[in-house]
Amino acid sequence: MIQALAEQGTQMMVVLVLAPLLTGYVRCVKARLQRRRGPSVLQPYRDLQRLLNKEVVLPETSSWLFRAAPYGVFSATWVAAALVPTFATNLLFSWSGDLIAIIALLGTGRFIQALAALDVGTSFGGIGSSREVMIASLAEPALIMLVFTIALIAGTTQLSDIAAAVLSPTLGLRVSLALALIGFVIVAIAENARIPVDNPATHLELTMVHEAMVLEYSGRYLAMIDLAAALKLLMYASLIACVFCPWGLAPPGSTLARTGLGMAAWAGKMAVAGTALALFETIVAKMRVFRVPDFLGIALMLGLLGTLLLFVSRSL
Amino acid sequence: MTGFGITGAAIASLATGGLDPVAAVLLVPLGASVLLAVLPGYLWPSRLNVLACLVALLCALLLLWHRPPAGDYLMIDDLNVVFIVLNTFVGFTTAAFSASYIGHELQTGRLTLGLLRFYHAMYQIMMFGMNLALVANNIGLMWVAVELSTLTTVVMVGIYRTPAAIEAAWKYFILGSVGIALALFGTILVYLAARPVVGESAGSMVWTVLISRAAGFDPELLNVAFVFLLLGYGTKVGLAPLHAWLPDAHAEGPTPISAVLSGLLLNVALYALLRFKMLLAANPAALAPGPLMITLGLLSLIFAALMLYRRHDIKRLFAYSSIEHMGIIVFAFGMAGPLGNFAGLLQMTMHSLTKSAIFFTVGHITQAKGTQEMSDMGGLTETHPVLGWTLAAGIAAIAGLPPFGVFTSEFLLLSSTFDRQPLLAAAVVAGLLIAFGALLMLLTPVAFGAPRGRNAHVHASTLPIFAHLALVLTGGIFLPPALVAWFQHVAVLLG
Amino acid sequence: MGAAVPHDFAFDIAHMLAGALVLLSLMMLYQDRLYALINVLALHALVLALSVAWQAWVHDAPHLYITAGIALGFKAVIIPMALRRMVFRLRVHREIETVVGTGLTMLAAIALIALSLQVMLPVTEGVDPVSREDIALALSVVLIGLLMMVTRQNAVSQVAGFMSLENGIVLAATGAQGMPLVVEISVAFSVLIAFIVIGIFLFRIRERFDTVDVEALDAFRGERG
Amino acid sequence: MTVPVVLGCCAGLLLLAVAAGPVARSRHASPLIYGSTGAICLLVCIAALTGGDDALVLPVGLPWLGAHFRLDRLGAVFLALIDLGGTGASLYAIGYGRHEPAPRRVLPFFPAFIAGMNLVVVADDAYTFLFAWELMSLASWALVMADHRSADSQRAGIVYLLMATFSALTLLLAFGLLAAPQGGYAFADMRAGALPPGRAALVLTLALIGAGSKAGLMPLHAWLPLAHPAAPSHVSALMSGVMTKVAIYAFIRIVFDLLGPTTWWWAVPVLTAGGTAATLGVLHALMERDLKRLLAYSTIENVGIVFIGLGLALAFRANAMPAAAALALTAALFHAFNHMLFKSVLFFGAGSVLVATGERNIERLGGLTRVMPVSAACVLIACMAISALPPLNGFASEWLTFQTILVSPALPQWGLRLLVPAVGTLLALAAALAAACFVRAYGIAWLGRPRSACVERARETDRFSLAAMAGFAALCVLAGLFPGLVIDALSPAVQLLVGGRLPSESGLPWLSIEPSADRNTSYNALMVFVFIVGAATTGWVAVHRLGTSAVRRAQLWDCGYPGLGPASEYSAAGYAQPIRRVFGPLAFRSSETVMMPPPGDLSPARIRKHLHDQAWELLYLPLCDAVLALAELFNRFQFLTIRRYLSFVFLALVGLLLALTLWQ
Repeated sequence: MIQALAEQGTQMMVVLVLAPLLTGYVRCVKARLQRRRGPSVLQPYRDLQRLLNKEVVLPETSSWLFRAAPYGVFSATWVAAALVPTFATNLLFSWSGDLIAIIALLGTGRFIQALAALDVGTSFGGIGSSREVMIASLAEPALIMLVFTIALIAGTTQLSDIAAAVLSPTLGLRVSLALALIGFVIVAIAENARIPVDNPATHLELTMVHEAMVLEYSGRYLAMIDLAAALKLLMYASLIACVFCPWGLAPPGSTLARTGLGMAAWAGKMAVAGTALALFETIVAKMRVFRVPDFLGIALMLGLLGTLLLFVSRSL
Repeated sequence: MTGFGITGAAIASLATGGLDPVAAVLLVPLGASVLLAVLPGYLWPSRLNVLACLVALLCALLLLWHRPPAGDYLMIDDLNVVFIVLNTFVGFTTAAFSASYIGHELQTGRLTLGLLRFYHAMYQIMMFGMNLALVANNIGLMWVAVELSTLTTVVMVGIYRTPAAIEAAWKYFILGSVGIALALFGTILVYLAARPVVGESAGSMVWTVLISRAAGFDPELLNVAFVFLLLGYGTKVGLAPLHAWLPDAHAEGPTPISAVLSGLLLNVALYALLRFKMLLAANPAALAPGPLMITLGLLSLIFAALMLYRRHDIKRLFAYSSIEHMGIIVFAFGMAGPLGNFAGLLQMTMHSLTKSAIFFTVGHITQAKGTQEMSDMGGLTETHPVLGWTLAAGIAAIAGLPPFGVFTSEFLLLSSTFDRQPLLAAAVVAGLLIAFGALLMLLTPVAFGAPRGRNAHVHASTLPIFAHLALVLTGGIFLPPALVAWFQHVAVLLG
Repeated sequence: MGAAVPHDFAFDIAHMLAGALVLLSLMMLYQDRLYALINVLALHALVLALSVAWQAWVHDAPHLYITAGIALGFKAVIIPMALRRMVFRLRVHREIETVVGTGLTMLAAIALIALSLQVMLPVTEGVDPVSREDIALALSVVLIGLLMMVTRQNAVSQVAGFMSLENGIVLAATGAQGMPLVVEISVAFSVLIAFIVIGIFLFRIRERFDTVDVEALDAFRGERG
Repeated sequence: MTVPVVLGCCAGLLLLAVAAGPVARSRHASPLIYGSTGAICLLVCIAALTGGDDALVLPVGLPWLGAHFRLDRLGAVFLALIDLGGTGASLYAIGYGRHEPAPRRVLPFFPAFIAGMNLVVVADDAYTFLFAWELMSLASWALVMADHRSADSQRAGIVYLLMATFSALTLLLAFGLLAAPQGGYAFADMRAGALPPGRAALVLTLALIGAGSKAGLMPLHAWLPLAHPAAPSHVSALMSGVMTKVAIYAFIRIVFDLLGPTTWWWAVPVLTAGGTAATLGVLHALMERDLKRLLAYSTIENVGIVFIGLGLALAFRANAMPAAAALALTAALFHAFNHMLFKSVLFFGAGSVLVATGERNIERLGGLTRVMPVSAACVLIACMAISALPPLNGFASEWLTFQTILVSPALPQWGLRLLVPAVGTLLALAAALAAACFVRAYGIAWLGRPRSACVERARETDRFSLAAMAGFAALCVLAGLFPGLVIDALSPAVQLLVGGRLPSESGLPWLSIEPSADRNTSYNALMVFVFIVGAATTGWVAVHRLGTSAVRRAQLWDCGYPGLGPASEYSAAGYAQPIRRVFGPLAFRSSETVMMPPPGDLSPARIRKHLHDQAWELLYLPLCDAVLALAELFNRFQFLTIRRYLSFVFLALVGLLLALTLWQ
């Protein structure tokens, strides 16, 4: 019991602490790919530190919701991240939410964020918020479709069991899983406001989505939001890892060494994911906002296709 | 001569069986008409008119308990006992309504005192004619009575002497006469069919005799007869395409007469038709009149429903709605079966109560607004709350919405029809919806919205209206067992 | 009295009279002058009176004499006179405008006669031959009368049509032997016709039934909008 | 003993309605009437929850039948739902009713409306059922006509009453089929009798049309967005939150209870209708600017979600999979209950806004959170609940629906196996769009800067209204945190209808819910909530420990353009534009035209968007045109000459004689 609690606690802390690292790592790799030296991997931590020590400049038009929102976004994202098995399965509280619940939790975060963007009553907040909900309204069905595919294979939406099912020898290599993987990646890119859907580094009003929502934030609030974004990225990475390559996940109640092994495996996967993301972002260009639906439509199609193929293979 | 014969019979029965309520129901209006023809002034004649109708009603109510045996000329049975009571009742309430209505007409000078005498006398004669048609035990006599009521109503429709009124009366008169003639031909054929069985005697046109021996009649001859009767009496019922007289007669006559026309006269004609339908039902070999009645009924329903949309004149609107309901009723009897016939009878009762109540309301509204054009009325629920809301209630009732009685009959009709003839039921539903849509579209601005037109104060005699609506309401919630028993018995006889 | 007449002879006479009625109806259709029409109408009523009287004589039903009398006095004399006066007074011009050509109406009338025979004869095997004939021919008279009312655009000729229709019905009523209330019915009908004629006088209905005063009517019929 | 109590209460309500007419003028009438209505509703609610099954026959109604009343578990569930909603609405109205311009047009009909809905649920024969059904429609129609001078209300009233009659007649036909020719109108007889498959399918269709048009399924929804907003807000809450549920009850009663065994393909139309309504409804809501119309459209969406659940239940029931069927039905009922809660709060909020600002167009609102903080908080909770966000109740029910969809691969029929995932996608789409819709609604109306002067005048609403809103918002939270309790409360009804039930949830550790025993998928709202609160506090504490907590109020930065007026705020139309671009062409055949001034011309460029309500344009308008054209055609018969009319008689006679001769 104590150990389980400890595992859960460590997992939560670990994701929280390591989230900025992944972001920093991605930036660093990108810089290298662009033949720049770029900031150090630890730069995000320094940014957080700086933001925390700055005073908050609060628009006088803002209401209580504006101030509460960052904590809401942060906590929702963090809980979602905490429910994803990173280095160990069957964590103590893993049953308190399945894949759908995790998606919905991220939805909660997005909801609050979009509201906060409207709260101050600027045109930029409006732009970002409306684009955000448009993207989400397409990403969510796609995600559900993918979840459906996976659930068909694993027979459940509980992540630990999905991991176990994918690991089980009975399940051979499946086309639909590959399709689901691609779909998942597309959705993850869209949800994390990465290129080509959005550019985390731009402040061009025509292009920005996520950044436009948080323009008015400063100081510790901005810190919370950035941390939440980083958490989200890490969460998606580990979600994909846990669903599509769950190797090395430590079973419940395993020894410290086994847990350590799990940690190492997870760190490896994250590194691979980060590198892949950086590579992808360097080779593709940002697309126009109204091309995004087509991009996400691909994910939806992939989900449906996966389901159909699965039915076919089942019926054989 | 006819009247003579009947009077004789009545007197004879008076001599034999003490005060025979049946005879009284006929004699009271006759006597009253004579009195009213000579009595001058407004106040007393109108009161006498009401009183006479009240007495007739009381006599009719006596029939509910003590039912005299059927004679050669008159009879009371489960079918007509209800309608005679209904007839006298609506006659009474209409008289009460007309008392206040006519008063207003005198003030506005649309009627003179001389015309008033004529009006009251004719009113009583009309009541006499309709009562006679209902209690007649002789198909020839019934025919004469129906013609009598036609003639009286014709002159009353034309009483305003406006070109429109005269034209309406004329149209009514001509079409009615032709219809009557056809009905008579049918009656003769029925006699021909009966003669070989019953033999040449005075009894060979007596209804009770006919129905008891009907099984032996020549079926083909009965069929031909029924065609003539359907068209003849159907003209008076107002079935499309024989309906043409009805809307104008309703629109141009005094409103009490519109109420009587819709509430009673159509019923009387329909009653005559039912009598002959019973004959056919009693004769196994005769072809079922169902298809004919269903066709005419549906035709009238749909036709009237569509005609509603383009109306400007509120009275003509409700006249068409009467055609629509007659269509439903005839359809119901055409569908037959215990439920269908029961529904038809109930619809007849409820419709006459509701429609006359509506015409009472409309009468007062037109007097308050000084016009019959719906475009000049509006926001009645604000300016005349009582009239406005009673109109709304009346529309709900006539449209067959609960808690009113029409709902019961339409419920029975549709649910029993759809099981046998889905398409026909669907057609009826379509007709009902079309009609209801028209009523809503045209009357919502009349009852609601911003007030329009002039708002004269009017002494509305609301008691008759409320009495009718209350009865219709009870009909929707609780039907007295005796009534149900009679209707069920008649429904069986109707086949 | 009477009643000693051999049956077939009685039948022949009745048959002849009824046939004559139908013939007269056809002649009415054929007329194109109002006065001539009225004459034929009177003749029609006369023949009716004869046939009713004959029925009364044959079946020794005295009350039918009343009906015959009415037919003779009222329909064969009074009404035609009234109509003549009307034509004179109202200055109805003497032609009869027809809706459908005379020839066509004649054909239609023939067809109607055929129809009525076709309808009636098969269904009346049960009844005795006289009534059978009478009823069938009466129906054709009725139908022709109705046809006349619909194809003539002239008040007088429409009255004539209605009267011939009504004659047909009386013929049927008397033909159906032993039918009670025949007298009452014929009385009632006479009242009806009287009403019509009076009405025409009263309301000065010149050309057609449906115009009392055309200009006045458009106002009230104006639910076109 | 329950049914007599309920009937007594209904009688009481009707008496109130009668009494309300005369006294409505007086100042104390409205609190009195609403107060007693609320009390009676509460009483019925308690009776429904505590009482047992029981039946009663009164000697009224159809003569040889009598009026049958019966309360079973299903009825009890809906009775509780109705009267809970009724209580809330009455409580709200105690305060809201003061602002009523014409109380005489509202007070008498409000209790009658509630009485009608209650009677529908306890009715046990077709006549009584339809009687109560029409009573409900009529009373609500009168309430829609409350503001009778406005042309919109009149139009709404006409369309509404017509559609209501249509649905009643359709149900009447359905009952006509169910009652055998000898007229067994009592529900007991209908249950006993078995129908041939063809007729059963016909009954299903009729029930779907009849109940669906009342519940607002597309394309029979046309009356709903007109009528619900036209009524006073507490009535809108009742119509949207409760009356649609009565329609759903009617569908369940007929299809699941009276109709007997089901065939698998019956699920197809229900699922399709549900999916369409869910998606199109929320898309319409997204395009809407009128706050109450927006809510009405979102009602259509939620009804669609409920019908998806019902369709799934039918599918599983037909394949004898009671556990899955129970899951689906539970999800549907649960969502119906939730929708009653949050939709009521939302309409209450809309009403408060209307009272405070006199404005329903969200383009002219904004910044209400500062002037009406409590209402703002309640409405925010409701918005999050209706957007299906954990840990609130909306998510709990939609989560159950998704779980049902995940069971669907077990279905044997290919058609269903392929249809259900598609419907699932539609459901997810609807959920995401709902979130977008309510971000827009709340963000534009309540947040940001005031867009018009009407907001400055605004004040917080009275305490009764606040109590009603806060109470229901709290219920939203509770039902979200302890879904197990609700599910267990629904189980008897589910058991009754599909012969299976969910495993008892109250036994599970930490009150988590687990839809099916074999697949250990679970969701624990309470735990998630605790986690979120914990995380938030941790974050807050940590931040204030590690960094400063200094705050400086300053002007908007606005990307370097401060001092722009509220006109520069994002408008509701602009907010919906991206989604309109994506879904509009399909859903509304929408198009945009931009009018650019020529170079050098300083006049502003204009953009005009064209949206088409396809239901109107493809179904209703053609119908109306056809009827009117026919009317025009027939109207000629009014103006013929007597001779022509006579010729009709003549032709009819000849025709019939010919027919007769040919016949014989």
